Amino acid sequence: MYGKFSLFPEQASSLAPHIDMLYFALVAVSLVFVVVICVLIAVFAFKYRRRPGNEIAQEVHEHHLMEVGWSLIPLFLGLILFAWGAKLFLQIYSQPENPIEIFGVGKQWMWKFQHPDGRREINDLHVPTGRPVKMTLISQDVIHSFYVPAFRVKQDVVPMRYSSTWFEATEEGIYHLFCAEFCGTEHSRMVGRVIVTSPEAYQAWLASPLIEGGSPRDAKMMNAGRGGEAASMAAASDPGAKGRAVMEAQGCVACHQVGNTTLAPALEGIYGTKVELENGKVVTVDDNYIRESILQSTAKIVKGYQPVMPAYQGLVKEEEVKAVIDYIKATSGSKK
Amino acid sequence: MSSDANPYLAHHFDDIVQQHESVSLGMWIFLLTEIMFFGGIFFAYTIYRFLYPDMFHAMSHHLDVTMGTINTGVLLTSSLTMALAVNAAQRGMKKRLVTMLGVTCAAGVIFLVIKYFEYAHKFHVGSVPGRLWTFETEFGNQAQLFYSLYFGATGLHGLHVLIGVVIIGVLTILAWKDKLPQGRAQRVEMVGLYWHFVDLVWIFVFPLFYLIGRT
Amino acid sequence: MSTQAVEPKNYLNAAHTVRSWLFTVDHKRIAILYLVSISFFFFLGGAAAFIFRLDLMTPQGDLLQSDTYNRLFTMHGVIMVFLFLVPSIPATLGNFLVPIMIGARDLAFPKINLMSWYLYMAGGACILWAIVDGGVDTGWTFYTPYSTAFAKSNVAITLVGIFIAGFSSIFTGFNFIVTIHKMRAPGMTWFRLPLFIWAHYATSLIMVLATPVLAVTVFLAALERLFGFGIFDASKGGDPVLFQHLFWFYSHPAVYIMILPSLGVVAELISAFSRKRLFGYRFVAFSSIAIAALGFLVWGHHMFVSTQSPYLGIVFSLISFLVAVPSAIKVFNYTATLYKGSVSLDSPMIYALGFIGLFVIGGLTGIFLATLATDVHLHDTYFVVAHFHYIMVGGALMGYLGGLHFWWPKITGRLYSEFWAKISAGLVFAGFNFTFFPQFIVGYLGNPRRYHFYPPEFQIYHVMSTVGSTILGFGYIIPVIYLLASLKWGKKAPANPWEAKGLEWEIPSPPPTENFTGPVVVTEEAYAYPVRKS
Amino acid sequence: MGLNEQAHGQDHGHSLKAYYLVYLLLMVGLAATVWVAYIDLGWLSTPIAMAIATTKAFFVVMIFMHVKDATPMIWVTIVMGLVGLSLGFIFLFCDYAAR
Ligand code: HEA
Ligand code: HEA
Ligand code: HEC
Ligand code: CUA
Ligand SMILES: [Cu+2]
Repeated sequence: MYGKFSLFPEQASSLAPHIDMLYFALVAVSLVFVVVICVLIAVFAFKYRRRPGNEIAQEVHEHHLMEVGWSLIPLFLGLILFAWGAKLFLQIYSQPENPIEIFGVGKQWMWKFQHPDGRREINDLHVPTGRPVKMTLISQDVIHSFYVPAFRVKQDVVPMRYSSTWFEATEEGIYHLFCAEFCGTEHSRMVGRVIVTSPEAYQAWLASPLIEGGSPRDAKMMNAGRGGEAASMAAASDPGAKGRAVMEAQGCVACHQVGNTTLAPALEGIYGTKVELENGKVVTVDDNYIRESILQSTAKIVKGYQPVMPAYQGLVKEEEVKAVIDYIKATSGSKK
Repeated sequence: MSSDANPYLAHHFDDIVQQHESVSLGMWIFLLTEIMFFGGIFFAYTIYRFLYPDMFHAMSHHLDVTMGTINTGVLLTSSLTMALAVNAAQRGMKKRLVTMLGVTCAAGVIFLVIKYFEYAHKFHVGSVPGRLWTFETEFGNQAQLFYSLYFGATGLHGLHVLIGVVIIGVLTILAWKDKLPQGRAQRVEMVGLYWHFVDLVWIFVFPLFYLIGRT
Repeated sequence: MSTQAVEPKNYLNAAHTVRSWLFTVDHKRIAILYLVSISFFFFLGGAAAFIFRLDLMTPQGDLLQSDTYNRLFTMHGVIMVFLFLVPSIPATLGNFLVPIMIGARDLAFPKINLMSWYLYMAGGACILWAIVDGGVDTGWTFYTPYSTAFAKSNVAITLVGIFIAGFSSIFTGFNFIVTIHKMRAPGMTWFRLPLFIWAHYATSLIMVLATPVLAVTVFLAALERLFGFGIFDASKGGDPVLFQHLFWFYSHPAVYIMILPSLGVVAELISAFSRKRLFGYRFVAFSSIAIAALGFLVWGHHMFVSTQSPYLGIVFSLISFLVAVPSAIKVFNYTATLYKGSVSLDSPMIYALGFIGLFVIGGLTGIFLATLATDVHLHDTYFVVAHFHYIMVGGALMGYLGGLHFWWPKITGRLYSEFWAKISAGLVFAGFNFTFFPQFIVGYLGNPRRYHFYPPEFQIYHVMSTVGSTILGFGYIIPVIYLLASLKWGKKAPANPWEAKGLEWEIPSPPPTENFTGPVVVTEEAYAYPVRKS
Repeated sequence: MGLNEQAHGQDHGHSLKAYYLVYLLLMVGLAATVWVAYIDLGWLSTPIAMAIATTKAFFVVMIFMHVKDATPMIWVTIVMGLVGLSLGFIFLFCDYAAR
């Protein structure tokens, strides 16, 4: 666990044993090649060392078959390893079943996480065992990278679109959370802890008062980083309420009126549906589309409307955007 | 090595054919690097146009088609005169060489002057990306992407024109002073290749920036 | 100096003024200019590494501030890649040997060759200036938007330096291509060329095709940094990941710019010290071209977790595996050359054999990274650092040192102390493994790279690494001493001290200014060593 | 010197007419590009514009730049450039299209 000397990192996710297996296979293949080549070099260098009677090399015939043969071996082995790696990779990029969705924002130099019920924490991430956790990640400034070695997952966190990854913790414990992409002065301080507990303990933690689970310093930063009044009004129980509050605070409702689509299209219920755009293309409404519609509102114009919506880039916080998305999702009633 | 006597033969070549072929292959490889150089910008262009087609169409309207068209005509004409200059050099026709080089150089200057007015207009209305940006469109900051690419592409191209103008200017003077005899025709030919390449880039820049979404 | 009088004219004693060096168009002298300058930058970059390695002795990094640490590794990476390893073999050994090996009097464009050195120095000066003026802290990869919008250091001037140095590399490349195509002596057919030439030909192709893309990329990044243009700026709808694409479009092929010449050198060394034609000549020759070509198709393997499309990631991974095949062909043929040879373990050969071992380890760990699922875990950890040091230091640099020792008598006309050469080769080999092997382990444990602070449980590996790098440092300083000493006290080198084959060994050491005194006609295959029937 | 020089210069002597023809074609092409831009061709307009531009480029390269009579090596060089370019376009486009 945390802080022990070891040669291999602990395996704490459902994925870790698979990755390690592949890793050991790679080690084995490499060892074979390294040993064979080094032994051959040593043997040849000794056996055919220059000495009286061996001043001149012996004649050797080249066989093309030999060349083909030793090209095919690495090709063949390589293809196996490639396929193995690609299969696991697709698994990493697949959508997990019924995950807990946690939202994370990376900024110089901290991690902020928000649990589905609105519970937030900084640099600590509580997750339960036995259930997939889907991380939706965004950066507020430069590129960061969400990295938990014990889970063998890493995902870059970029500023212009959501990226996501998932894991299913298997072992309770406390693990390192690193920022793996260089992001400036305190890059190596952009670290945290992943605290894996039993599902019951996780529920208990969710229900506990805010300060607990993080240091007082964290709590202060949390308040500082909070997205204005709108956010603080959010009730923990209703996932859409905070988003609705944001929309009122930001004045979105002036145009996006419930039940009135003359000024602007309805937002309620659109998640997961297909929207036709002014330029004839059809897009599916997902997290990235909604985020882009808010921040770069003119990138994609809905058919039948004018591009009058202001771009909110720099005006709303990532947490608030996420809240609006949650609101739209909640009103769409789908479990996406 | 009968050609040792050739005054234009550099010391390390065996004969003039070898020298000629080396120089022209060298020039082409240089142009190859230029292709990749401009390629980088066109890569970025493709991606952003794919991502933001509407914005590209709308922003293209703010470029001046008249000036762009005139400039294209100017460059195409200069390409012709350059080709004629190369021909004149190869045939040792001094007067014609000087005229053609002079016209080419002048065309380059005209191109730059027109470009200057286009740029000046952009500065005036504030459609220069970055700190000077004050351009109000419904696309907000996103429009800066288009102009960044526009200034990146036309700026680099303009720089190439400028370099070309200087080189051709020098050639004109050399030719005028009888320093470009037939035996040195390859110099003109190589500069010609460069100039045609600059023209080629513009042939693509023009429709891709000025002429999209005009309907 | 009574020897001076009897010494025959050669390129070194042809003239002695500073002017005669700074305005020389002789490819051999330009090679020397490059040799001196890249050595300077190597030690500068090495010194930076040594300082931050000392700092890494403790998890809390007690020696440096984080900002200083970041500046040091950036300076280390930028200098080592752009000012040392990319020009290393091509601009020194290549510059010196390419014309000689093909029987030409000079490169096709001697003045452009000189200009390339000046561009290199100008680029180097910009980068030095950036360092002296406070440094850069973006890493050698300059990822946006950190580099363009957030870094508070000298990014722009460094980018300008790289832009300029890039052109020096382009000019070297295109000079080589034209030279190899057009200036071969009569009888020097393509398949009589030494493999060193093939390797340089492949390298040059990469230089001319890939470097311009780097140039335009850093140009755009500099515009963004200086004037706030918005091509990679997310707040303007730009995509920072596009920068990574364009950067790696150059920088992956660039790693083959670094390794191919070294592979070429090693081919020469193995053949010379086995007194035997290189096994599978044609396969080795074409594998260079294959590596260069495939090298253009794999850049996305640096971006598996960057939000690049996973499907494209799979394509890039597959092609990365294909690159292993031509690399394997080389390694196997080199090894097979020893078989039934007459192997002599002189110091260049020790470097060459060390090269094979370390290159194989470096290459195979590259395979770990090209494997998608493992790269998700290993990306941006010390495992990557270990991978590329194995290839770049254990591989490319070893090959360079081997080549330098091999051709030193030809270049300077002096013999160095074989005893000290063997000692230092041993030190380099031992120190190197000591430094970088632990990094594989700490990398798999999850220590991210570019980390000033790290969790205490990783300390033991970092201490080993620092100790190793001290040994390694000595291994690099000793050659400087005995090589320089050889200039004054070394024995005169005969024309062919190793009894090797190749045009360069048929002319005096050091060679005369125009290399050959009469016309050259080649009648032999490459590596035409005598053989006895077994 | 004379001999080689002459051999080199000869085939260019007759090509003046070709130059003027190409120039005419370029100008027609320019007019066509602008004209086409103002008629509504839907998604086809960019491909058509590019086709015209490519045709123009083709003639500049072949006639003005004398590639028609160039050595194979120069052809190879040009093809290499085109291949290099396409690599960038293809891979980059695939990334953004498949995200
Ligand atoms: C000289 C420099 C050099 C060379 C030659 C290579 C060669 C290779 N590299 Fe490396 N690489 C770097 C320098 C180099 N690399 C650098 C500097 C970085 C980090 C950049 C940064 O982020 O700062 C890097 C990073 C890097 C990454 C990204 C890691 C990450 O950031 O996540 C990857 C991923 O695929 C990779 C793969 C490879 C592969 C597959 C090869 C192949 O070419 C290797 C082929 C050779 C062999 C395979 C060995 C011989 C073959 C055999 C003995 C046969 C047996 C083989 C099989 C069974 C397959 N490299
Ligand atoms: C050719 C390329 C090259 C070479 C030769 C080296 C050589 C070395 N490198 Fe480097 N390295 C890189 C290329 C190279 N490196 C790159 C590209 C990076 C990535 C940077 C980035 O992340 O952006 C990197 C990063 C890197 C890191 C990771 C830093 C981090 O991520 O936090 C480390 C850590 O140990 C390291 C160590 C070393 C060591 C110990 C050497 C040793 O081999 C050095 C030994 C040499 C000496 C010890 C010098 C001896 C001389 C003196 C001490 C005297 C000084 C005298 C004068 C100046 C006159 N390197
Ligand atoms: C000035 C009026 C106006 C304001 C204020 C406004 N919008 Fe809009 N919005 C529009 C119009 C008009 C459209 C349709 C055209 C388009 O796609 O840009 C739209 C489209 C959208 C869409 C895409 C809807 C779809 O059906 O695809 C989203 C999501 C959205 N707005 C969210 C918001 C949020 C969140 C806010 C506040 C932070 C907001 N809007 C403020 C006018 C407005
Ligand atoms: Cu955030 Cu590194
Ligand atoms: Cu790579």
